[in-house]
Amino acid sequence: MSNLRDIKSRAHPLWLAYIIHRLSGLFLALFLPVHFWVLSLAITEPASLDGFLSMTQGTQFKLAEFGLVFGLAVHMFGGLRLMAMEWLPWSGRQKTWAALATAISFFIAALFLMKAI
Amino acid sequence: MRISDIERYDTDILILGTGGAGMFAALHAQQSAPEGTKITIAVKGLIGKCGCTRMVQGGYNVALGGGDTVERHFMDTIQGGKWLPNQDMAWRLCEQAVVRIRELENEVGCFFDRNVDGSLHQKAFAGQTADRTVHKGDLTGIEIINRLMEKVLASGVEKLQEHRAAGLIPSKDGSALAGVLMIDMRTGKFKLVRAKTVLMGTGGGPTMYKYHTPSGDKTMDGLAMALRAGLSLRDMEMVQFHPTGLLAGDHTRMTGTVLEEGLRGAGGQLVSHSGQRFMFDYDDKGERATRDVVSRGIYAEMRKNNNSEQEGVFISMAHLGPDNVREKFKGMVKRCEDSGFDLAAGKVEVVPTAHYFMGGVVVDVDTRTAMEGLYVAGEDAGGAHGSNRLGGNGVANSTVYGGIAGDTMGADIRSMPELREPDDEALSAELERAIYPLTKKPDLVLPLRKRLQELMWEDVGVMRTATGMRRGLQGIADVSDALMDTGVASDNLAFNLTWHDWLNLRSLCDISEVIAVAGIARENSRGAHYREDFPDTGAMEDSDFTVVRSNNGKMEVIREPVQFTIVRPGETILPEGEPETLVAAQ
Amino acid sequence: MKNKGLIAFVESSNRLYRDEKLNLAADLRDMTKSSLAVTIERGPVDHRMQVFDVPAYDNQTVLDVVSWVQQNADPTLSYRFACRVGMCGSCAMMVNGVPRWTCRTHISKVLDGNKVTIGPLRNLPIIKDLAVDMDPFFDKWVAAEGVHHGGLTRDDPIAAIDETSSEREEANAGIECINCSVCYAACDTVAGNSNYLGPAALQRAWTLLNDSKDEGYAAILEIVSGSGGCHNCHSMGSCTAYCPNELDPMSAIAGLKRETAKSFFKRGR
Amino acid sequence: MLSLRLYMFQRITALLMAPFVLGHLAVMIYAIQGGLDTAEILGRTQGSLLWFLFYGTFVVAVSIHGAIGLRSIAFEWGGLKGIVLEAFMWIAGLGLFALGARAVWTVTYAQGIGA
Ligand SMILES: Cc1cc2nc3c(=O)[nH]c(=O)nc-3n(C[C@H](O)[C@H](O)[C@H](O)COP(=O)(O)OP(=O)(O)OC[C@H]3O[C@@H](n4cnc5c(N)ncnc54)[C@H](O)[C@@H]3O)c2cc1C
Ligand code: HEM
Ligand code: SF4
Ligand code: F3S
Ligand code: FES
Repeated sequence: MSNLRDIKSRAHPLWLAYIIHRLSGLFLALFLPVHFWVLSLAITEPASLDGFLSMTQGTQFKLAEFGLVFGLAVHMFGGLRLMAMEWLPWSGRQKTWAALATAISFFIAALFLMKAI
Repeated sequence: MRISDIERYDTDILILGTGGAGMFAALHAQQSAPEGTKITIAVKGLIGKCGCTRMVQGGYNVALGGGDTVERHFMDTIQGGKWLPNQDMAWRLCEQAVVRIRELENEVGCFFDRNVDGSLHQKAFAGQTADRTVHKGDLTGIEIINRLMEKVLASGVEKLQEHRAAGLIPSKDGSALAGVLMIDMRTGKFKLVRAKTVLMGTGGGPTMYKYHTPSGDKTMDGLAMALRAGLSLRDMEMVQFHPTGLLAGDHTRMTGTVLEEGLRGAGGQLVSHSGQRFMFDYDDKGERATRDVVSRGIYAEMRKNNNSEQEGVFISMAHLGPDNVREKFKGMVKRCEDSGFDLAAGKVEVVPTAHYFMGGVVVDVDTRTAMEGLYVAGEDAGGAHGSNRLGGNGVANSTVYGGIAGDTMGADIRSMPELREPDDEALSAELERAIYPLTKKPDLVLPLRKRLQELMWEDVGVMRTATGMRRGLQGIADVSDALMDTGVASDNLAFNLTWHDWLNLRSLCDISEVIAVAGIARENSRGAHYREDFPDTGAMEDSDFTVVRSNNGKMEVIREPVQFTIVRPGETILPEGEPETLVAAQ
Repeated sequence: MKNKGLIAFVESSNRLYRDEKLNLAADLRDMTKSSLAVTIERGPVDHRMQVFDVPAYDNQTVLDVVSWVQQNADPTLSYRFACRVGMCGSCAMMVNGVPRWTCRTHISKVLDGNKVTIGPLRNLPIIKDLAVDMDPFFDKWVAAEGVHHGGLTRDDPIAAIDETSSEREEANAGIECINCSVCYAACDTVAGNSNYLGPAALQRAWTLLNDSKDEGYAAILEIVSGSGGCHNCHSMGSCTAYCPNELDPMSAIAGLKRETAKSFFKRGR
Repeated sequence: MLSLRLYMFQRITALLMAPFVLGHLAVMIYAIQGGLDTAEILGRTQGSLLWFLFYGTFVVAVSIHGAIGLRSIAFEWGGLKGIVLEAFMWIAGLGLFALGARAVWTVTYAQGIGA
């Protein structure tokens, strides 16, 4: 409890970028097996995949998918940002990178959501 | 608590303190001692993170050519010390500094600022006749001590951190030093560390003054221990005041800390409370006069202003352009800002502040003392600076003589096959002394320290008189008595700072008395010691220095004539036709 | 210049201590403009939070507040300091959950109303109360080859070095580290990974890697590529964000990552 | 407890995945218009060597990348150490790979052969 408060008091933009990247990575790693499993249904039980996919038309699943794509985008741009920071000669613009990465991923996710609806 | 409860710890070489002196002693002892010698470094704080060497700002004096010579450095040191220095020590200091600076750069790994051509950059402190001071920005000490600290940590010497040396314990027959009684501050337990040789590098530190610059761990413990062990202390009246210490009230530890010399060098002005510049009333060089002169100027000005709300004077930089000041003195501006002052655009209240202690244990040029097995180097040792230390000679002194001590101990230890048996009586006396406050009714220690600091500042400070110092002596005795009635709760001695505050104050009282006694004995004004009742310097050819010894708790002062072994007053060792100064006039 | 106020203060605090009150009584509070509610974490045995009422002053640092408590209210309170001006790096503590040098932190900067919470530095073993054991920090400093590897001796001339060269500038960037451990306490990677050498030690390694006088290139690269090395760093940047000297260990570590990545391709891992 | 080698693998696979992720996202955005169904997915991918290589490499990369990433988290947040930690990484990696490979096989060649 007091730990959480301490974390909050120490948080800063780069740290947020780090925690978002980590949580999105974790989320992806946990989601991927599910995703793979669903795909495999495509052959073994096509009907249930269809059933599953039609279920995904619900708004809840829309939101979940939004989350997934958002996560993937966030994680990817976060990761690219990180590698740029580490490997490209230092520019001191790390915060801009972080902000940019989040902005672009938001953009992609929003695009996805708009198209989907 | 009995002496049988004291934990025992044996080593061959023991080093007290991790300033320039202690660290160099450890490294050199390792190089010079026979294979298998156990070397232990014990310190009141953490290795390298306490003491004043780390706080060195300006830099390190060393003659490295370009017109400058060891002879010139030597002459400046003697003249700066007003002919009181031990000339052989001063010579060795100047000569060895040349080697030590190469050692620092090449072996220890320090990096000092460079000229455009890649050679070492050197500048001139007040009182020098050549650009001589090697530096790393204005954080020279951090560079020196960090690099030394790494070397020592990696060297495999044994560490006793947060161990306080509490007393020197002679051998049974009294002929030599057997070891040092220490307190493991983290646990509060006692430890007797026996060693064949002990270097004392605890760094003096005149922190018995209301305003002082040294780090908080320095409280004259070493000199107080030496005094009790019967050793002679010289030049004990010589306390250097830095003119510009921050004045921020007596409830903050920031008060007294140094605002750097360079501020005045760059054109900073000192103004009184009425807004008047005053330094030209005291000296032609104005704010750029030497430390002692400016300190006295400020002190005199403060005395004129009888307002207890407004004690100090102000240093004002704004006329040089705030942005310019901000850029040139970034660290200083930030430090002032952190404590709520605007150095760049406003003005900051300052006072003279006790900075360095020229006095110390009488040693020979190899750091040996009158007591076999005990060696002293750095600020604890007297002699090299005489009545006044040149800016930049302090760290040169501690690193040069620390190294010499290490070499000497490493050599001497070959003829010392055995550890010595401690004198139990002395041991139990030192133990008693250290646990004394635990037997008394607990009370606050701080008010007593403040009282001592106040009276030392008033009566044994920047300007002195016989009456003042006598009053001071009485005051010291009163504080001392009150301290003996003040106890410290004994229920938890682990990391008990209050107990150590008590012990610190004990050392400070003891040495304060010596300062006053020596000050009364010197009836002239030399360097840092200024007698309003004897403003004359006295004849240089008849120079003598004070030596104080404790005889069963009674102070004995004698005066010994300075031996002019290398140069006599009025003469010089510089070749004929050498210009008086190589520093371009500002 | 005798200070009557001081003596009065001293006497009153003497009396208060005899009353053995932790929460200082009203008469002391009346003497000052206001007071601070200071919560201090005590430990490690009998771990607890303790609240002290401390008089507020104009120029007061966090260290002054802690000192006041020890000197006036609870003589057993343990903490560490030495230089009191931001040079020695021994006074760092957690202030409201943030690691800071306390001697250079004005209390007004951290007050929340009149409250502040002070604890021992994170990620290091607590000795007592606010004093931590800094040995692990320094052990890692040395383990990271944070020590000069010299080829020259005291008999050699001092090397001529161009201060404006890019390597020297890179080396200079981290040289003013005071080893205060603030970055070490700020870093969550250190918190979760006791092997990790940490930002300060790695920054020192990077400095040496760029120091033309240092001959430890291979040894440094080896150790920073190892299991506690620079690759553990997630560039969370707390080190850089909280370093009181405005140093940038994160970039130094990034430098190490670049250098090791290059060597990975060059030497085929 | 990342050493240089794991670090490099993690970064190289990450770089490799970047174009795949972009490609995958593009396809998703395109495909999701008008809803998803099995036939549509399969129709696009079945028997296609290109898609097999695309998703196959993706899966290999993601297994390595994800396993190393999970290892860091398990170590720093979960306190796993030593062999347990190594085992965890391998299980995560192989698990990801097995599931991924099956899915890729399913949507590309398995159907073609089976039909
Ligand atoms: C703010 C400041 C700026 C300075 N600037 C300069 C400068 O620019 N140039 C220059 O030449 N000089 C300068 N000096 C002076 C210089 O710092 C000293 O002359 C020199 O560093 C002293 O070195 P030392 O090794 O004798 O003592 P220190 O470096 O002070 O070390 C003393 C050591 O002994 C330890 N110790 C103390 N008591 C005990 C005990 N009872 N038991 C165990 N250990 C103990 C301390 O903790 C410390 O580790 C400056 C001093 C100060 C305070
Ligand atoms: C193009 C796509 C991706 C890029 C560029 C990328 C990049 C990165 C990078 C650079 C790291 C190292 C972070 C660090 O050391 O702090 C990382 C960590 C991680 N990645 Fe990815 N990644 C991508 C896709 C994925 C995918 C699809 C997964 C799902 C399995 C994933 C899971 C993880 C995990 C779990 C971590 C560990 C997070 C951490 O240590 O904080 N990544 N990623
Ligand atoms: S890098 Fe900064 S925060 Fe870290 S130890 Fe050095 S000075 Fe302190
Ligand atoms: S906070 Fe820690 S994770 Fe890296 S960038 Fe600094 S070392
Ligand atoms: S006391 Fe030295 S840095 Fe704070």
